[in-house]
Amino acid sequence: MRNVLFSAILLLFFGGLLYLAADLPFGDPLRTDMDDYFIRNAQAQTGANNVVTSIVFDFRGFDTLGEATVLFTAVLGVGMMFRKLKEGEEYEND
Amino acid sequence: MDLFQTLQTGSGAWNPLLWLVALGVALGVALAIRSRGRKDFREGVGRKPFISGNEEPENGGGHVPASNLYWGFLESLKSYYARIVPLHTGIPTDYVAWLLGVMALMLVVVLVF
Amino acid sequence: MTRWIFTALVLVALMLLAMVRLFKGPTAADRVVALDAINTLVVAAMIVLAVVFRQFIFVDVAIIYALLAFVGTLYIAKYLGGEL
Amino acid sequence: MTPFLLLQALVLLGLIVTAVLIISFKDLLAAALAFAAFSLLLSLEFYLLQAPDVAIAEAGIGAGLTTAIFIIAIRGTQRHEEKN
Amino acid sequence: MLSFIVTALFSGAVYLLLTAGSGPVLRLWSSQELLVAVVVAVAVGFVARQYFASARRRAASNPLRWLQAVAYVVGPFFAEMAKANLDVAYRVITGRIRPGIVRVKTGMQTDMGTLLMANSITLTPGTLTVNVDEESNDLFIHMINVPAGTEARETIEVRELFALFDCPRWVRRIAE
Amino acid sequence: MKMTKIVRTTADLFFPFCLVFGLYVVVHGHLTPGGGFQGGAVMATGTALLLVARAYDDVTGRIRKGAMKVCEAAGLLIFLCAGFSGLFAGRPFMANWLAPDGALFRTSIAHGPNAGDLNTAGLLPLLNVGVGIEVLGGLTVILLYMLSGIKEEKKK
Amino acid sequence: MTSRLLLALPYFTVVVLIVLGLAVMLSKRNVVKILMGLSLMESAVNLFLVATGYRHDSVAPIFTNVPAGPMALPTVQALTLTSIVIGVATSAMMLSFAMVIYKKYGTTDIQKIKKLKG
Amino acid sequence: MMDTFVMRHLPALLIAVPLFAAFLMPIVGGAGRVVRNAWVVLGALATSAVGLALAWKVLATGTVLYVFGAAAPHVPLPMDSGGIPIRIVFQIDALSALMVVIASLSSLGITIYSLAAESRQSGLETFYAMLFLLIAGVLGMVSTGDLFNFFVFLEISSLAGAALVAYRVDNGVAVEAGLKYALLSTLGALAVLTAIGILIGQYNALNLATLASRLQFTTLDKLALVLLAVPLAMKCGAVPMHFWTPDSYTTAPSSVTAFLVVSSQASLYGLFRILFTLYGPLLSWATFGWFLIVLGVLSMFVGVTMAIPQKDVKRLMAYHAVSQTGYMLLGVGVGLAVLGNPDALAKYGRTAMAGGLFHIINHAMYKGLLFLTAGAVFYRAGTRNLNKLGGLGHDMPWTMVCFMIGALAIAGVPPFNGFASKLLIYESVFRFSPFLSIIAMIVSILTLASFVKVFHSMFLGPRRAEFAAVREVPAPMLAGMALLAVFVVAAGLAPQPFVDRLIQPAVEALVDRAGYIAAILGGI
Amino acid sequence: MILDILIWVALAVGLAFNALGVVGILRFPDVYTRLHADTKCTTFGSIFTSLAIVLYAAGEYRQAPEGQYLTLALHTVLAVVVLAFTNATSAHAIARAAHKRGHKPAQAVCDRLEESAP
Repeated sequence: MRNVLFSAILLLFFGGLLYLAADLPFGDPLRTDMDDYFIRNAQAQTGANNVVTSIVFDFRGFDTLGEATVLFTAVLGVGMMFRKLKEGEEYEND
Repeated sequence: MDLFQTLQTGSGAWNPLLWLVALGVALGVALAIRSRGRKDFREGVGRKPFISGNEEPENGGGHVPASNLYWGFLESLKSYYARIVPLHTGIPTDYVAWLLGVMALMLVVVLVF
Repeated sequence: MTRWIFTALVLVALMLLAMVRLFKGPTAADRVVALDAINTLVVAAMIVLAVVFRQFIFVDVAIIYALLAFVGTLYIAKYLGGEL
Repeated sequence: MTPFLLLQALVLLGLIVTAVLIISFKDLLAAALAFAAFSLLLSLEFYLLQAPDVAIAEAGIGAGLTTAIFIIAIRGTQRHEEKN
Repeated sequence: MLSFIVTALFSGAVYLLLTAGSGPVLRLWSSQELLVAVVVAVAVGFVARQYFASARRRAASNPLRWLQAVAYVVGPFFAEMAKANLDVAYRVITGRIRPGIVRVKTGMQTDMGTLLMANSITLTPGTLTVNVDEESNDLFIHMINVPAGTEARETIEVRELFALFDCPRWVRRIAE
Repeated sequence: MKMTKIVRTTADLFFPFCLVFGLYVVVHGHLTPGGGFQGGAVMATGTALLLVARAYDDVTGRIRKGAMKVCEAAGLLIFLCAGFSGLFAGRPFMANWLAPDGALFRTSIAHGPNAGDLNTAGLLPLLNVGVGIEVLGGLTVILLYMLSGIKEEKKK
Repeated sequence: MTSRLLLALPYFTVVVLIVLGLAVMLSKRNVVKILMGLSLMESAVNLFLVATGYRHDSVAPIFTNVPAGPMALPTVQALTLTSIVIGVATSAMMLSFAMVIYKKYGTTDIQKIKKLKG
Repeated sequence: MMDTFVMRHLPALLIAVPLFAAFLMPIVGGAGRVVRNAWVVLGALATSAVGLALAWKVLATGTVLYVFGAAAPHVPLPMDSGGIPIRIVFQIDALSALMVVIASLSSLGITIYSLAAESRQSGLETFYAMLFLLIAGVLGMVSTGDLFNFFVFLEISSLAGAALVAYRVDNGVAVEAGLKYALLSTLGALAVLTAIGILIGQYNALNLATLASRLQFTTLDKLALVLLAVPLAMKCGAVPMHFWTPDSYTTAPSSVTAFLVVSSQASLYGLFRILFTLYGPLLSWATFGWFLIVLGVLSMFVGVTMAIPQKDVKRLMAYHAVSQTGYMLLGVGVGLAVLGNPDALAKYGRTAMAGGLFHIINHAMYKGLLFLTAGAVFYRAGTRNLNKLGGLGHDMPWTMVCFMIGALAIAGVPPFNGFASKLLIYESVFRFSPFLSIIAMIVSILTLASFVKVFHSMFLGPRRAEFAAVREVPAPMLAGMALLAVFVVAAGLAPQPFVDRLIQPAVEALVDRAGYIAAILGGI
Repeated sequence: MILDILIWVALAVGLAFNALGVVGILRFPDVYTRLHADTKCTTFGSIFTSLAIVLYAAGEYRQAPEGQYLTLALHTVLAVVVLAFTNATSAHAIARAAHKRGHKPAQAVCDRLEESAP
C-alpha cells in the first residue's frame, strides 16, 4: 500500500517534471533582456571582466551577503552541536 | 474617544468600551451578591474543606491529573482519535511523503482546473 | 579543433569505463582506485576542453580539481585505514 | 549529433549512472565514493555548459569538502545501511 | 626567519608562475601582479612557514636544489617513468604478473628525501609504495613483478629498482 | 591518528600551494573564473589537508577553532562594512561606489578582453577577500568541529 | 516531444536525478543516505539552473581572450553559486545532527528516530 | 541630517543591524557575560526601533523601495536598462510593514526574556547570534521584493531555526526535532528553488513585480506555482504537512519557539505574496481560494483535536499554533476565493482578509506570550508534563496572570485581541459559507476547553511538595512577557485603530496587485 | 607541420596509455595491481595529453606571441605537476589503507610488510 502510494507520487513527479523538460527550450532561452543588460554593461559599470563575479558581488551583492550568512549560520549550528555542555545542563524532555 | 472605536465587521459591530461597561455591571452584580454572604466566616476555623464527604488528600492528591480531564470527550471521539493519532508517526520519511503527496495532489488539481 | 574534442570524447568514454570498476568493487579500496582514475581523467579532459573552448584560463579549474580530489581521496583512505 | 552534444550526452549518462550507484550501494562508504564521482562529473558538466565559476565551486565544495564531511559523518555514525 | 623567507620565496614563485603572461614587465607580468605577489608571499610565508619549511627539512629549502629537482623530473625521472609505463602496459595486455611486497632500504635521512623517493618509486617501474617505516625510512613496496630470487631476501637496495639512471643519488642531492 | 610520513610531508608541501592558489583565485575573482567562495574553498582545502594528514590533537594546537571563528567573523564584517561604506558615499547599501571614480581599484576598462588588470572593479576585490576569509574560516571550523565530534566518541 | 527531449538532455537528466533523490528520501532508512539523496537533488537543481542559462555555441560570461560570440547567461550561474554554498552549509549541519543523534540514540535508522510522536 | 540619513536607509539597516549584532557576537561573547548581555539588548532594541520606524514610514508615506547598490536607493529602474529592474529591490508595502511590526515587537520581547531564561545554558553567544540571524532572516523574508532573495532569507531562517530547535542537545530529542525541521525545510526550499529556475528560465527576471507583469500562466507556471505554494504552506504549518510543527516547537527553548511562530508566519506572508501578487488574476480564484480554505479548516480542526489529549504543555500549545494558523488561512482564503467578484469582495471579502491578517499579529503576540509562560513554568518547575505540574499559581502569580491573558486571548474571549480578529473572521466567513464559520466557532470553544485544562493542571490546586522551591521568575522574563501581554490587552481593548491603521492598508496592499507592480515598473 | 605531427603523436600516446590504465583497472586481480595501472598509466597518459597542449601553445605562441598561450602552457604544466604528485601520494595512501584493512595482495610471492607488522 505504502509502496504503491510512494511510487504513484514519484511517477507523478516524473511525469510533471518531464513535461517541464520538454517544454522549456534548452540552449535557446525565451527571454534574455536582463542578462543581455549585464553582459553589455557589467564591464563598464563595475570594471570586472568576469560578468558572473560582477553579478555575485555587485548587482546581486545582497544575495551574497545572505549566502555568507547562511554559511555562518551553518558553522554556528555545527559548533552548537559539538559544544561542550556545562555540568548539570540537563533537561527533562518528556 | 478615538481609541475605543466600534469594530466594524461589515455585518455587525463590537465595541470594547460597551463591553467593558457591561463587564463592570456584571462585576457589580457579583459583588452585590457576594456582600450578601455570611460576614462571620473565617478560614480554618472549625471547618475543613472536604471532597464528596472524604478528607482532603495531602499534597495535592486531590488534584485531577491532566490526562484524566476530558476523558468523556476523548472516549466519545475514540474512533476519530484512533485514526488521527497514528498519522503522527514521528518518522521524517512520512513527513516528507505527506509534503510530496500534497504537492502531487495540487499538481493534478492545478493542471486539471 | 576536431582532434581536441575527439580526445575529450575518448577521455570521457574511458571515464565511463572506469565506472565499471566503481560499480563492481568488490572492496571499497577498489572503488577508490576507480575514483582516482576518474579524477585523473577528468583533469585531463578539462585541460583539453579548455583548448576546445579557447578559454585558456579554464585550466585553473583543472588545477583546483586535481588539488581537491586529492583531499577527498585522502579522507577516504584515512577512513579505510581505520585512522580517522 | 555534433561531437559536443555527444560529449555532453556521455557526461550526463555518467551522472545518471553514478546517481543510480549512490542509491544502490548498501555500503555508505561506497555511496560516498559514488557521490564524489557524481560531483566530479557534475563539475565537468558545468564546465561544458560554460559555467567555469560554478564548476570551480562544485569542484571545491562539492567534490572535496562534501566528500570529507560525508566521510566524517559516516565515521561518526555507522558504515552500513540498515536492511529494509 | 629563514623558514619564513623560504616559504615566501616559494609562494611568490608559484604566484608569479600562475600569473605569467599578464602584463608588460619582462613581457610577463603587470606591475600590480608583482605587488600582489609580494603581499601574497608575505602572507602565506607567515601562515605556512612552520609547515612548509620546518627545521627538519631545512636542506630541501634551498632554491638551487629546486632547479635540480626540475632537472631530475624532466630527465632521469621521466625516462624511468616511460619505461615503467611500457612495462605496465605490457603486463596489462598479457596479464603476466608476479606481485609481492618487499622491503626496500632507502638510506634517506629526511622526510623530504623519503617523500621524493617514495613518489619516484610509486611512479616508476612496476612498484608502489605501500608503507613506510617511521624510524628507519625503509619503504615497503608492492612490486608488480618481483624478480626471481628477490622474494627470499630480507631487504633490497633502492638502487636495484631503477634500471637506467641512479635516481636515489639524484634524490639525495636534491633533498638531503 | 596521523598518516604516514609521506602523506604528512606532501600535506606540508601542498599547504602553502593551496593557500597561494586560493589567494590567486580570490584576487583574480573579477578577472578570471573564481571569486571569494571558490578561493576560500581552495584555501580551506589546504587546512583540510593538514587536518587529514595529522592527528586531530597535533593540529588543534596550530589551527585553533577560536582563531578560525574570528577569521570568519572578520571576513563577514569586512563584507558588511564594505556594504555600509556605500552609505557614507551617498549611495545605497552594497553600492560599488569605488568602481567608476574612487581612489582605489578605479581603472576603468573598455568593453572586451582585458587581462591582468587587478586595479579595477571598485569594491569587488575587497568583497572577494572578505568572502574568501569567511569561507576559509567557516569551512575549517565545520571540519574541526565534526572531527572533534568523532574524536569524542572514540574516547568513550 | 522526443526530439526536444533529445536536445534538452540536461533537463532530462535533471528530472531523472530529482526523481532518484526523491526515491532515496522515500525509500531509504539510513539518515546519511537520505541526506545523500537530498544533496543529489540539490545538485540536480543546480544543474537545472545552469542549464536554463545555456545558449548554443556560447562562451562563458567572462571577458578573457576569447573570440566574440554569444555569452551564456550569467545570472543563473551567480544564483547557482549561491545555491551550492547553501547546499554544503545545509548538509554539513544536518550531518552533524545525524552524528549527534547516533551518539544519543545509537541508531541511524530513520524509522527508529521517533521519540517525538503523537 | 543624521535623522534623514537613517530614515533613508532604514530598509538596509533592517537587515544589517541584526546581522551586525550576530556577526560580532562570537567576538563580543568572549568579553564576559555583562558585555554580551548589553550587546544583545542593544541589538534587539536597535532592530526593533529600525523595524518600527520603517513600518511607521511605510504607513505614513506608502510603499518604500530600496534598491541595493544602485545610484540612488529609490530608483529601481536604471536609465539604460529598458525598463527592467536589474538589482535586488526591497519593496516594503503595508503588508510587509505589518509583518515587520510583528517581528520587531516579538523579537524585542523574546530577546529580553531569553536573557534570563537561557542563562543556565552553555554556548550562549552562539545562541544569541543564531537568534539574531533568525530575526534577520524573517525580516528579510517579509521585506524583499526579489524571488531569489526571498529564497536566501528562507534558508537563513530555516537553518537558524533548525539549529535553535536543536539547541538543547543533552538527550538528543531536540536534535531529532531539529533534523526533521531541517530536512523538511531544505526539501521545501529546494522546491522553491526549482520554481525560481522555471520562472527565470521563461521570463528572465527575478523581481517579483517584473515577474508578475510578465507572467503568462503557461503550464510551466502552474508547475512553478505548485512548487512555490505547497512548501510555503508546509513551512507555515498547515495540516496535513504540520507534523514538524509540534516536534520543533516542543523542543526548542521557549523564547525561540515564540519566534518560530513569527517565522512560520513569514512563510504565510510568502504564500500570500505568491498567490495574490505574483500570480494574482491568472489563478483560478476558486481553486486556490478553496485550497487555502481546505488547508485552513483542516488545520483548525485537526490542530485543536490533537491538542486536547496532549500531556506536554508546549506540544499542546504547538498544536494550537497549527490550529490558529488555520484561522488565518481561512480568512485570507475566503478573500482569495471571492477576489474575482467585486461585489462579494466589498461585502465580506475584505473583512475576511482583514480578520485573517489581524489574526496573524494577534496570534504572534498571544501565542508568543503563551510559549513564554510555558517556558517560565519549565524554568522554575523543571518539567513540562501536565500530569506532574500543579499548584504553581501560589508562587508564580504574575506568570499566571500572563498565562490567563494569553489563554483567554487564544480562546477568543473578549476583551482580548483574539476575540477581535476572530469576530471579523466569523462574521465574514458566515456570509461566505455558514458551515465554515460554525466550524471555526467550534474550534474556538475546543481551544478554550483545552486551555482550561492547561490552566487547571499548571496553576490551580494546592501547593505541591516537589515544587516547594518554586519562585516567581526573574525580572527580565517577566518584562518580556509583560511586553507581549500589554499588546494583547491593548489590541483587544482598542481593535479598531489597529484595523484602520495597520490591517486595512495591508489588505489593500494584498489586493492591489497593479499597485505593487506599478511601484517598481511605473504605471503599466 | 612537424609540430602538428608531434601533437598528434602525443595525443595518441596519451590516449593509448589512458586506455591501458583503465583496462588495467578492469583486468587486474587486486587492489595493488590496479593501483599500478591507475597511477602509472593514467598519470603518464595525462602527461602526454598535456604535453600535446603545451606543444600546441608553443606553436601558437610562435605565430602570435600573446600572454594567453603562455598562461595556457604554464598552467597546464602546473596542473600536471600537481596531478603527478597527488596521484603518487594518494596511491600510497590507498595502498596503505587497503593493507591496513587486511587486503592480501593476490598471487603474492612474498609479503614483507605482513611479516614486519607489529
